[in-house]
Amino acid sequence: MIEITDQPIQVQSCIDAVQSERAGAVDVFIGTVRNHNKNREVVRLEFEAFDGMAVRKMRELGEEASRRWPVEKIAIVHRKGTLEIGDIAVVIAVATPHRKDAFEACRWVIDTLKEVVPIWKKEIYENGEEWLEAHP
Amino acid sequence: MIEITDQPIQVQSCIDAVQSERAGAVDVFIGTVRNHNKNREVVRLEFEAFDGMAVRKMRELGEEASRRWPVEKIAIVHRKGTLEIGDIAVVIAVATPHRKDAFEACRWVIDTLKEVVPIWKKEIYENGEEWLEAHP
Amino acid sequence: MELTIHLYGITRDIIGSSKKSVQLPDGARVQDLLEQIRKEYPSLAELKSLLVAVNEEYAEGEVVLTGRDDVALIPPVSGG
Amino acid sequence: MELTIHLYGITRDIIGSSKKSVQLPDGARVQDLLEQIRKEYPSLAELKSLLVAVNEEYAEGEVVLTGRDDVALIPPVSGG
Repeated sequence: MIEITDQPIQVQSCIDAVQSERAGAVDVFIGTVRNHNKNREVVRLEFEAFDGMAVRKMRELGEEASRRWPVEKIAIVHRKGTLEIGDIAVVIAVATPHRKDAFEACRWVIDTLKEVVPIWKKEIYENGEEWLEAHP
Repeated sequence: MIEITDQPIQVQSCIDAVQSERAGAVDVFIGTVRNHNKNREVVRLEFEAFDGMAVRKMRELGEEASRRWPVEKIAIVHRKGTLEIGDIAVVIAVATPHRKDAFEACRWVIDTLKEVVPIWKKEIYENGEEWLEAHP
Repeated sequence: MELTIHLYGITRDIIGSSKKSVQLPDGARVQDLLEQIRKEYPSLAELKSLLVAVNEEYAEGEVVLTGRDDVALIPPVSGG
Repeated sequence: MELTIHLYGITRDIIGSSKKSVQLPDGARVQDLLEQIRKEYPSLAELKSLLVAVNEEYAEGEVVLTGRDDVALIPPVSGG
């Protein structure tokens, strides 16, 4: 399950998607919209994606994770559009036989997703807005 | 949310319990019953708990995790009784402002839970059964 | 004094009951309890470890027991 | 040749549109495209990085472009 969606992400669907009788461990990472960042109060977020390439890159992440760790199943779902405080921006669920691999693979996927997947986040403040990471 | 239960664990309830506007990351560990262990086919599991002490120890784990990492909220729920293949044995959900802490705290809690919380797992095979970890 | 020991997991299987009454001299310590019960059930020695919980907390061997204590044997745990 | 460049995030804001037509000599490479577009929009130089995707894959500066390529500017990503 590799998706970009403009609808609210259902965590349970991601977990269901990685259900496997051979897995003893599932690690799920949920990235949510915080009400502050670097001491500025955040009103909402806007995510924009280069859909085709983003899904392609997310699929590559899933494949690479499965090469590095004994992954039974993996789900990577990213939201786009306008998100309010508390909304879920991304969910990654990784099922493996043993827990160490689930933790490591899940963390690698979210770390790498943030580096390579063409998705952009704009923070909206009371008075202003900013594309994150854009400037040095 | 710190609980021992003889009912199926609802992952969504654990996630809801750690919802926080100040958290940008939730890491959720789900331990499930695998269909095999050490090359033996597992038919089902039975978990037994020293309920009072187990909940007490789980609460201590939550408190210690919150001292070591900037935990906003934490949920630790363990099932007891008879579990079939695929059933959820334990869920740990940790909400923190940033993802590194969520991963580290969640992993520390499950690792430590397995060492100190008085819960015992018996694997049932086609022909036989065994209390895990009992013998050297 | 008479203590009721609570038993779980494999120690319940070995001893054949979820509770057991033990007679101990007044002032007996955790290690005295362990010694006495191991003598009665030698296969407890085959366990990877055997701890004692007093009032829902792990107790060292030197802890002195009283008749009001809630005491349990804790074989190797395997939750999660 | 004429290329249509797709724009996202802050580069869309800087250039003021989600698509832009660019005239390039035949045989032009990714680095030629970058050079030309940076000349026209100097504030692109303020970005932490600016990559080019050709047919949905990151492309090095030496990659030669053709009129059929799907080309996009990729400013610093910030998903997750």
